[in-house]
Amino acid sequence: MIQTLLGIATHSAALLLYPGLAAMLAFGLLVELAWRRLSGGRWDAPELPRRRPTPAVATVLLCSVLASVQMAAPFNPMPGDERSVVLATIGLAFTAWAVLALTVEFVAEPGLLIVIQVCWLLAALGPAVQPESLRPQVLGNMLVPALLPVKIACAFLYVLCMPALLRLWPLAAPGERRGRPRLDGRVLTWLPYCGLFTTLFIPPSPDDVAGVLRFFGITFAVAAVAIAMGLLVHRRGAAPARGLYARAVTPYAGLVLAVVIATSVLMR
Amino acid sequence: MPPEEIEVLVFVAAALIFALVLTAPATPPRAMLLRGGVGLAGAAAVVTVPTFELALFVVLALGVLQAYIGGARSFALRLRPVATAVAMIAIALLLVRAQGPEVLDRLAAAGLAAGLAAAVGLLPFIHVFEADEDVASSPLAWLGYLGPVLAVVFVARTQGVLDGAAWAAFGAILIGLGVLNVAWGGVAAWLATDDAAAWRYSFIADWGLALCGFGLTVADGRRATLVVLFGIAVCRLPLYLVWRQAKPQKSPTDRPVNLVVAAALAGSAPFAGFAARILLLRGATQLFWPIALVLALGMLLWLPGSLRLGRSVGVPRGRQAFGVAVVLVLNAVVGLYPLPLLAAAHL
Amino acid sequence: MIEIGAGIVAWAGASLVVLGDGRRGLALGVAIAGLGLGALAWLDAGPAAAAAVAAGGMVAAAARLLNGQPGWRVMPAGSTPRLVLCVTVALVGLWIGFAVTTGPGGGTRFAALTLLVLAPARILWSEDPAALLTATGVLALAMGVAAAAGGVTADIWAYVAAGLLASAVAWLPPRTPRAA
Amino acid sequence: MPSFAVVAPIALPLVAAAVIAVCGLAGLHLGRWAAGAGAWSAVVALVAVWLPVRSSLELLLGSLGYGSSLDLRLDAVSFVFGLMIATPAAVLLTLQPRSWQGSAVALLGVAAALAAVEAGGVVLTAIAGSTAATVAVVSLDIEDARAPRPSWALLLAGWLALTWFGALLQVGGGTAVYSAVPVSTVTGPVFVVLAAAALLVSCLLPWRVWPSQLWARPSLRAAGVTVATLYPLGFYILVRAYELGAGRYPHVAFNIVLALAGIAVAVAAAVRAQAAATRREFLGDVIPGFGGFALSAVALGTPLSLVAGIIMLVTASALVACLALLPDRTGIPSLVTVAAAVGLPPGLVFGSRVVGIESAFEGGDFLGLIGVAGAAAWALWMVAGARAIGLPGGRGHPAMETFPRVAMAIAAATIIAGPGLALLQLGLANPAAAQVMQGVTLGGGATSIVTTSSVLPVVTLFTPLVLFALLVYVGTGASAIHTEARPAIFPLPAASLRRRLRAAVATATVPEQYRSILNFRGLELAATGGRPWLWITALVALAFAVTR
Repeated sequence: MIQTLLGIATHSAALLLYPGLAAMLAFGLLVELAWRRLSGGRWDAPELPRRRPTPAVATVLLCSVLASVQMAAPFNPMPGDERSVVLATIGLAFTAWAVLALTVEFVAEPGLLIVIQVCWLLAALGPAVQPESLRPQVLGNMLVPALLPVKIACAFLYVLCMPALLRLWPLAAPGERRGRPRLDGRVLTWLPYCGLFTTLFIPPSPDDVAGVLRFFGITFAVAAVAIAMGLLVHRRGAAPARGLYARAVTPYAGLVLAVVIATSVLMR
Repeated sequence: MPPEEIEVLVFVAAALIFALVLTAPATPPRAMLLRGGVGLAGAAAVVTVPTFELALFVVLALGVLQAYIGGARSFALRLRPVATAVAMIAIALLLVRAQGPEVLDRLAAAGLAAGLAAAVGLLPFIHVFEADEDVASSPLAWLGYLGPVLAVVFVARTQGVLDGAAWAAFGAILIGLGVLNVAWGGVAAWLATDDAAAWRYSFIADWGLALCGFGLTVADGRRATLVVLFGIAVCRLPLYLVWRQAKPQKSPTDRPVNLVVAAALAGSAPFAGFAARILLLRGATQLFWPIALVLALGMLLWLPGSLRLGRSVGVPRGRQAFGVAVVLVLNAVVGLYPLPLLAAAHL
Repeated sequence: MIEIGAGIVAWAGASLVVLGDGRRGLALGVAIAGLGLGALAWLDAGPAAAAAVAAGGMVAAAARLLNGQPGWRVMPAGSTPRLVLCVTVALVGLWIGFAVTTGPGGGTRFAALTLLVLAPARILWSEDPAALLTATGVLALAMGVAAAAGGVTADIWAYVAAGLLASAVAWLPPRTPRAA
Repeated sequence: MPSFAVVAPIALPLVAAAVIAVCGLAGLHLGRWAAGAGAWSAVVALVAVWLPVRSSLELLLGSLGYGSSLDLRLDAVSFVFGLMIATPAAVLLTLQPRSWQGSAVALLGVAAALAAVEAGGVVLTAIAGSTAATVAVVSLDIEDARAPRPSWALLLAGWLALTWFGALLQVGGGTAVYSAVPVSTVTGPVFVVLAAAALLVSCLLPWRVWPSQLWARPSLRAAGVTVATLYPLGFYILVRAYELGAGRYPHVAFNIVLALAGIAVAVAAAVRAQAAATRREFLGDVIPGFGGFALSAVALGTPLSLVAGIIMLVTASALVACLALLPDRTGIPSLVTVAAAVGLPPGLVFGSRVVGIESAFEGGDFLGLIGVAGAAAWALWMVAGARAIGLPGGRGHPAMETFPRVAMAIAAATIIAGPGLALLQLGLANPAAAQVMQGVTLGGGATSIVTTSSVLPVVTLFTPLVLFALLVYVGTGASAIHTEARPAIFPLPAASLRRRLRAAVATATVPEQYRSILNFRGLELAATGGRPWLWITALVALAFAVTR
């Protein structure tokens, strides 16, 4: 019983503080400000929601927190054998759609977005097919030469999908075009998306200060890459972005799937 | 007398009692009792006479008498099928008993199977049917009343006269005819223009299963046939008689009783038809599994026609309602627990 | 030789039933068939069987003389197919009865086969109740004799049943169809 | 516990049905409470008979006459499936008013379905299941003859296929009793018949069939009970198939094909759901979606996946009652129901689907790809669910048969009970999996679910998450949700094809030169005309056939 209560306390800490809610907010605000500065040329703080938070934001919060604690962040109070890449990916998958519950105006190109999300799921879960392990840190630590093609292919696909999933692309929904941009659920998803990439594709960092710096350094770098890609597609405009995701990313995802299957065949 | 034949005789006797007690037919009860009684006596004679030939004489006499009752069809039309059936069987018996090449036995098997089909009125020897004809003088008298007894007796006697190879050929022909009747009867009961024809085709479809059961030549086949014949005599025929009462209503009804009647006619669980289907599938699987596949597909053809026939019964009242309830309960009991029926027939 | 002759007589009688439409023709046909079959029954099962069959034929003939279309009407216009049928059936019957099948009783086999084909043929192609009932009587007599074909000694009851049935059906007055 | 007690869960609803029918005929309508009592008595009997012994209890009476004995058995599998069937039916019969005929027939259906899962052999299951199907069709037609109902032929096809499978076992192995069938009898070809039967019985097909069509009926009284009693039976057959094969299917290909079929069903349901015009249309595809995920999990063939599949089915059975009681109105009950249906964390649906996907990855070989496909299908459901929250309610149902508070309570319970996932696994699913998989059990106890590569700490992780969720959602307002007609995320891919096919079939005609051959009316006239030439030809054909 005591063990269970201790476990609940530990998991609560992970969920609410680190690498959960508090860490998510800190990381997310920094990255979000950077994104706004670079994309909109403003440093001013985004307008905070006036009314009570909507169920959509609450859902994003809940699911992001669940995904966040699955990361192989140093000093993560959640034991390593209790983490699961499936929990992380499914949790994050919810965050992309919560806002659709409010009105269709808040989601741009939902048909294309679902295709991209499926590609992202392949990128996040593909590396787990052959090793038959679901621990994120184990997948990150997997440096078997035969598995490297899968990891590299999936990592690249993951990065390609991030701008769309984080809505950094120029395809703005009608609701977003009106008025001053508000602080929305994206702030909460920067850390889970970027941190999950670091967890899945980079060997885990040790539980020390250097490890913390390494983990968050890489995670900020991933965010920077996502922002850079977002800026790139912004400059090119909506039509090329749509073309990129419809005609380039999707076929590439098919190629990644083929690589995953081929690797499984070769390593049987 | 073989217990199986006596049991089938009891089935048709039960059908006659049902007709007399629980329906109010157009024909006077006395005339019905006379005609039904003569038919029952003839069926009993077919069961009791010692030789196949004497059974044929009885059948021919019954055929002449039925043709003589009169009705919408001409005397010739009513006499032809029975005379043809009796002649085919007589020629077949002649060929079996004559010394000669083995092919004669096979031809005899074909003649016996064709004679059986012609006597009962099954495809391809189907009798001419007039919708408004009285049951006693219509082909239904052979399909639902005399047919079950004739079939059981003829097949039992045939087994006594044919040798191994010819008996196998006889079984194969019966299965072929059975599948033909299942398919044709099932589809025609669904698509027939008038309800009377649909009812006739539904009898033919049931007979298709019975022929398959006979043709399987394994114990489960005979068991299945017995249950199918029970269904024909104690379910389909009584419900057909109820429909003849309901005909004036003309409008199909969608009451629960209509669906339950449809389920009973379709051989859906828990009614006797489902037990028969289980036994048929068992027998077919023992013999040659693709037959079971064909039969299983054929068994699906019952539903559309049965729904139509169930609705055509209308909403029975008074004696008829009680009769329908008795029929349904009897069929449900036999469907769930057919062992006593089979044990009584030593099957 | 007697057996073959009796068989041919029976066939001739049945052929007359097939070819004739009048009451006299039909009566003569059933009588001849009865005599031929009676002779065969004598050879196969003794005098009692012969008497039963012959009597059946005679009674049927007598009954037929009382009703049906008047006159002989043997081979009326358009009866060529019937004639061809009779001849063909006879030839095929001879072939099966004496060549295909073996053993004693060839005449009986021939007679039974031909009559069991000709009588139903008459029933299938006729609408006249008198002709139908006469053909039914011939069919019954043939069935009785067929019981002894193949050298199997049939019990007397088959012959008795044949005679009774043949004589009984002949007395049935014709019925016309009516609505139920 | 006397072995005769296994009859109680079947007999009690039957007795209740008889009493209701007799009183009804006498003009006395006992009302919903009598029907509810009949159904709850079955639930209580199941629990009372199973809990004290928690091992297989069997009643073997004499032979029935078709190679099977009256063999009733209550084991872990019968118990869990019995609860799945009887509990939602009991809830619906207790709350929804219905005529005495409707109540009596519904109780007959419950009894027949319970007999199907308590039957000791395949043939007996087929008879009882087919009876349940017949009763369901009658029940639906009593309520509304013009409303959509299952195709009787489709239902019967499934049960006939199972009957044939039983016959194959009896002929090949001498018995069709689940616990006694020789493993060698269940060969690949024989298993194909079983799989086809299971898929047809529950209509696990990737297009719109009765499990979704029934929810479009004007009244959901008979529909709810029908789905509750019939839908689990196909899964029951697939679970029992492991017992027949000593813990596995004859070949791993069957696991893969059936798992893929499950994903196909889930994806097809999601594709329909994301294009739904009303929330009721969306909710109508929820149960088929659950069925797809459950089929995929049950078919994967590992103890973990089987446990996940059984928990998914248990949750689905709870949602059946919820969907039948939910009014087609916008509001918190609808919101909570949709959230529960799409598997919002940390609910039972979420937990069981996560375990199911994890078991696919740990199943080895390419099964991990099925896990990826499962995750993708789930993502589709997320889209459909989010869209459905703001859809118009639908045509609406009679107010007297809807109970929004009860529906919301059931839906909320499936979410809040997430931390109890391990307890469900320990108490219900694990014993059932052990029953059919040669005693293989999972560890983890009542606090966590242990998989091969990781541990899902359901109590310690989900409990704070539930508290956190309550805290967060209490502070939110639903006013921002716009109820509006929403376009489909993407058009139904099969819709145009189906339209084209229908048009092609409707315009199909027999070519002029063949009409004389395919003149069915003429064929019938020729066959029924009693023409001598036809008879002679048929006779010659038969003679020719036998001399070949």
